[in-house]
Amino acid sequence: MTTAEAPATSPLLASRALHVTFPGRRGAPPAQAVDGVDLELAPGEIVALVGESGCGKTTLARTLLGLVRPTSGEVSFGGETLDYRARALKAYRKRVQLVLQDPSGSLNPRHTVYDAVAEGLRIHGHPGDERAAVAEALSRAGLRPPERFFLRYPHELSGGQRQRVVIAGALVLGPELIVADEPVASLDASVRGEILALLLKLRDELGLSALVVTHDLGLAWNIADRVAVMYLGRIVESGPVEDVLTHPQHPYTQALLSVLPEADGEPVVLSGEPPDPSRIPSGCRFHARCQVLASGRAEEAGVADKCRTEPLPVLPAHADGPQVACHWAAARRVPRPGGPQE
Amino acid sequence: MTAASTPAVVREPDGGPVKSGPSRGVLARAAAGPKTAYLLYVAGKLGGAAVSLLAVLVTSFFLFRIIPGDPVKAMTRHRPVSPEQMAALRRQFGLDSPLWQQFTDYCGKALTGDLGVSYQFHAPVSQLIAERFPATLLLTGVAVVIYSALGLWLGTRSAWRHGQLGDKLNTGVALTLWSVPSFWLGLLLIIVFSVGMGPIPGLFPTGGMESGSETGFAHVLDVAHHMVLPVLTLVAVGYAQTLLVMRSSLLDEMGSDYLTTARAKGLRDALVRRKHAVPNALLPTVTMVFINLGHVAAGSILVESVFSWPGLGGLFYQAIPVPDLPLIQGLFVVFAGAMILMNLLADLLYPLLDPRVGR
Amino acid sequence: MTTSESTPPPETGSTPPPATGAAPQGKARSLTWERRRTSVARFWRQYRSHRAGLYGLGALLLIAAIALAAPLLVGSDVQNVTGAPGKALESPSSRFPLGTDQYGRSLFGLLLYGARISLSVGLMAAALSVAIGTLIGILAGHFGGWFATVVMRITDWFLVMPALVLAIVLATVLSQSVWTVVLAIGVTSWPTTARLVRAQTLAVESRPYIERAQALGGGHGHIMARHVLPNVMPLVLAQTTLLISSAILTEATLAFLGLGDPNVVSWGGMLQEARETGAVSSGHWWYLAPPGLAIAVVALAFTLCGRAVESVLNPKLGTSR
Amino acid sequence: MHAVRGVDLTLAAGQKLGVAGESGCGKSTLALALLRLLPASAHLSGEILLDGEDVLTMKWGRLRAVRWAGASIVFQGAMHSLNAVHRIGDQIAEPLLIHGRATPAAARKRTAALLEQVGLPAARADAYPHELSGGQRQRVMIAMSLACDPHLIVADEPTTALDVMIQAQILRLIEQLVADQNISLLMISHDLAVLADTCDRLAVMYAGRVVEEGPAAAVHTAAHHPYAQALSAAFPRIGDPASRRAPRGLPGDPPDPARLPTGCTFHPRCPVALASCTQDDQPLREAAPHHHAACVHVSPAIPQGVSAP
Repeated sequence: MTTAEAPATSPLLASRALHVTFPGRRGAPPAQAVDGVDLELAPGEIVALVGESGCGKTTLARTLLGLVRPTSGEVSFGGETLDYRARALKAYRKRVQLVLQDPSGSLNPRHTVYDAVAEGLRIHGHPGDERAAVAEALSRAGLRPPERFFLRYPHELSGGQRQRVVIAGALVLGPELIVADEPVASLDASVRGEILALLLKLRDELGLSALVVTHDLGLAWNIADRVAVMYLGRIVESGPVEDVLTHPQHPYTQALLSVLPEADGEPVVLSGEPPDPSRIPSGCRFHARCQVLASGRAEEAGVADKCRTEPLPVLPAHADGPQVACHWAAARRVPRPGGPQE
Repeated sequence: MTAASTPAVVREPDGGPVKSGPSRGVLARAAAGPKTAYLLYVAGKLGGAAVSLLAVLVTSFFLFRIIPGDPVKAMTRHRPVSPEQMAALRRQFGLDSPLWQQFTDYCGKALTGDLGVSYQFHAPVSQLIAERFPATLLLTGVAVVIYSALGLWLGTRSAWRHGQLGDKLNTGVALTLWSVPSFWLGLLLIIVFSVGMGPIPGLFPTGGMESGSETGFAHVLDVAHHMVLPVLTLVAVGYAQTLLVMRSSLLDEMGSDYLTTARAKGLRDALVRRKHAVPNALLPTVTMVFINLGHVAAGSILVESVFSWPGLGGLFYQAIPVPDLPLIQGLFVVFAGAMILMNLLADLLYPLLDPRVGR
Repeated sequence: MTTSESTPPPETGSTPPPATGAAPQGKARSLTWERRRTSVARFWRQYRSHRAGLYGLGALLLIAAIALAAPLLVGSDVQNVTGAPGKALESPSSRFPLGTDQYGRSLFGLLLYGARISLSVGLMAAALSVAIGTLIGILAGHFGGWFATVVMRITDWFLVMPALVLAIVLATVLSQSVWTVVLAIGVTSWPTTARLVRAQTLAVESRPYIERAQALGGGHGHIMARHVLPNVMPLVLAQTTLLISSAILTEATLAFLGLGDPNVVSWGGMLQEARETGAVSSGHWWYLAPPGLAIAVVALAFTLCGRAVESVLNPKLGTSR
Repeated sequence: MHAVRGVDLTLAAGQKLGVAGESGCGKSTLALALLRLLPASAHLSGEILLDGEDVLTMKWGRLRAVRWAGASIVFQGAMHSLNAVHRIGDQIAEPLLIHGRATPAAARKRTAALLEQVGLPAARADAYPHELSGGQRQRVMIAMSLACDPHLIVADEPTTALDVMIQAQILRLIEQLVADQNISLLMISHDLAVLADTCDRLAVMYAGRVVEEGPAAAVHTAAHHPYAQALSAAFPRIGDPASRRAPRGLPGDPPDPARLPTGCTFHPRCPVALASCTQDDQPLREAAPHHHAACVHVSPAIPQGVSAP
């Protein structure tokens, strides 16, 4: 498994104590979209970043891409801290690519497939044969024969084909990492698997790393090596997919998994809306919606006060096993000597 | 799964004992918000209008004192004037003091309603404007009411019968009339209906606002008689814009999902249109009606001059050939002020019509 | 359902094979040309289905031809006041189809010459106005922040200025020439374009492909030139055609108010002279009717073309047909 | 263009039927057709029996009476399906007043009760749609659909675009309400797993036609039609080693309704297509008791005119 060898190599992408704050509108308090995130991505690794809308996962992805400047903390790529001067940023963007959710929106309706794929080459000044590079990227993305697609406009393609064009446009620059924001959320179910298979294939063939931002835990199960669950600007649980998704420790992850249609047992439906990043509760940020605290199990474990008052530390970026930011999970783990941590 | 065996704690839909903070926040904001939010919005719009008014004063100063170089020369360019007379004029208009002082004087006076003295009429500009204002208000007010109503009605019909012959005819006629210069249409109407042409006798007076002899109700009828042709001209040229805006905004609304909801609820088509589609489509049109109101004062310059209507437009027309710069300047400020006022009214009205705005 | 997308594919679906055949040597340039040719052809195919737009275009071509050929059709000395061929204010006759003016010049000849000034002032003023509006709109839409606030504040303030009054004032305080008229119309009519272009720019900038272009490393110039401009061009094109017709009307108005260039003949100027020579009270409709009709026809023709262009390029605007 | 081509579905009173399918398969057209809400240019044939009455041949007056009172619809995208400039209370009360079910005062009371029933405070009746969150708006849509006590609720993608947790809340709410009031439910979604979890029976649509229909669990876990199989494999079961690092999909794209393939419309994407599939369209055949699939590989339990290619 890729995760096992990850600590040996240095991380490709890393963030340290990353914070992103957006000013509040009309006198509202500022929104802390990303509130302290340490994250690492090894070369060739696929990490899924999972959370509800408004949890800051998209902002985190944008920050890692250099599209948003962090309020504090830093992003580093290949061991070097990200430099926000125009020239350095442009060079960075040759190595890291973005794939967005809505393939019909991420292609300019007035550009042909050829133009869309060649755009990156033109921005960065491609010395070689542009046509050949475009053709190769298109066939890598599964659009064969590529020449047949050159003069098509996005509206003449199906959703799956459009997403392949977007992926080809990212591949053409020979990146090391792809950040994909909900890459299959707006695709038809039967097409979804094909696009995910393509991401896996690219990892196997090109050693491409990927950070996949999604609300879909099934997607993480389908392709990711590691998963990080985000809640209100923090990663609350992370680790290998098998561990986190089959033995979730954090009540939030447990709740997310329990409401999936196929899940066994009684679903834990959290009430209310996903909370507002401009009012992060004190103590554990999840405590107001936490089913463990509400049912009194946290009280039994003697951590209820801690849950309400004591903030949790930022989870370390990379470790062998699963990580969880929860007082209750920590308290439960202590009596068990054979636990994976501590 | 560890949580699987325990019962679900927080169940919907009964609201649940654990209500999260933010949704309470939303409730609180919605309950206490609107009044203060609207007041803030009003304050913002008032401030904006004040800034615009100041900007108009700056512009008018800039236009009339600086661009022409020497305003007195510009004013007297069609007549032989001796250097002494010019010097006297300069003194009269305060052009011999430093520029910034002229500016502060001008603004100060303008804000107290003193817009200078007309070169041509030897009377205060503000007095001339006050005398002529009611006539313009009457003419343009009637015209705007008629053409807005006509435009809205025809626009709604057109959109509802989109693509049919009636719609094509409707928009075709409106576009044609829109392309016609108003002054020309006015002159033609005078030839045909006032001077009389062929079998058509002169039905309407050629110009002016009243014959001067009638009193009481007869006077009202007389003024109405004088108004027919100028109002007809303004309406003919002006209703197209309202029609087109109403038509396209209703067409936009017609594809909306909430209309499908309304039909699914069992509303008859006429009610769907009247209760849902038209009110929503009216929103952008309302702004336009107000902006038209602002525009029409200035837009009546030509029609008033063609029909010798004793309003502001006619006054402006008289000032142009001289050119009577203080009068033109004063009218410019008044016309721009009317625009600002109407925009302000539209802005203040809009949030009352559309709950999404200004909260 | 896919009804909205069902029209284009059959047409273009058939084009790619010849395209690849035409560019076997791998030239990106030939691909570009191929693409442009097909999109112009597609535009024309769709434009053709708008009957009113075709009438407008036909009328414009005819009027443009007349304007260009005016010296050939009626001789180049029609405008000359001295040595005019007829007597003052003659009624229509076989020699003077529309009679003569107060100097004895042929009104028919003047009418043909008037097309030149009307069209050229309309085109130039609209071009100036659209250029200013587009530039300001794109910059304000793209950069945002305090820059946009200031620029849009200025635009709003121009928007509340009564444009006709401002144009009249400019034409009054500046020297009387064709250029003054162009300038007066141009600088008073741009704010609408600026607002429209800014709104469109904001709409384009919120699309994910802009973020994709940023992530690809594209800078401000790249995004404005390659993404925003092509997407606002349809709007700008339609707006230009519509603005030309209003510029022509404004030009006529200024000339009618005696603020035009006194040395050239224009339709508005003819109307002014007709009025001053008492054509109204004496019922000389042949002096009065043709210039106004000409203005209306040209303005209508441009409006029809503009609406047709708009509904081809921007079918969602709801003005179709 | 045929958006829906020969669909036969039956829904017993109090039952919950799920219709699954991808974009363009005709499932939303079906929902609108039920109450004749399609644009005038659409042509409908066949019959739609609602409580035994044919909706397609009804007079307008009767149709309007049946709309909402007989069957109501919960649309997807509540933001656009609610009128942005009317208060939600008025919108909920509107069908009550239209159908003469209540006086204005009674309608207000009923609106408050409905809001409470879907888990919103009654005071929210004064709110405008934009002041609510996505989940709350969907609750309003549900409250509205209950207003006239319909026998049938059609829910067209009621949870699309909602977060997982909100989706779960809304699904729970719908399930509970239809169970409490014995309302029939026709739920339309692209998500087979969600439908299987909520409904009693499931129909899978492809290219305007039902290709498989049967008990929900059976269609979800033991589908007969290769398309239905692919659709259920597209949503992996977490913990199932077979789907770990093995996303499954189908090659190609859903067909354009204007240009459908010949024969069985699924044959270009079908992994088990036979040569005959390019010519012969397959009718629904019984694959198991109360379970039908339209595939050549389904051997009919009762032989009924097997065509030899």
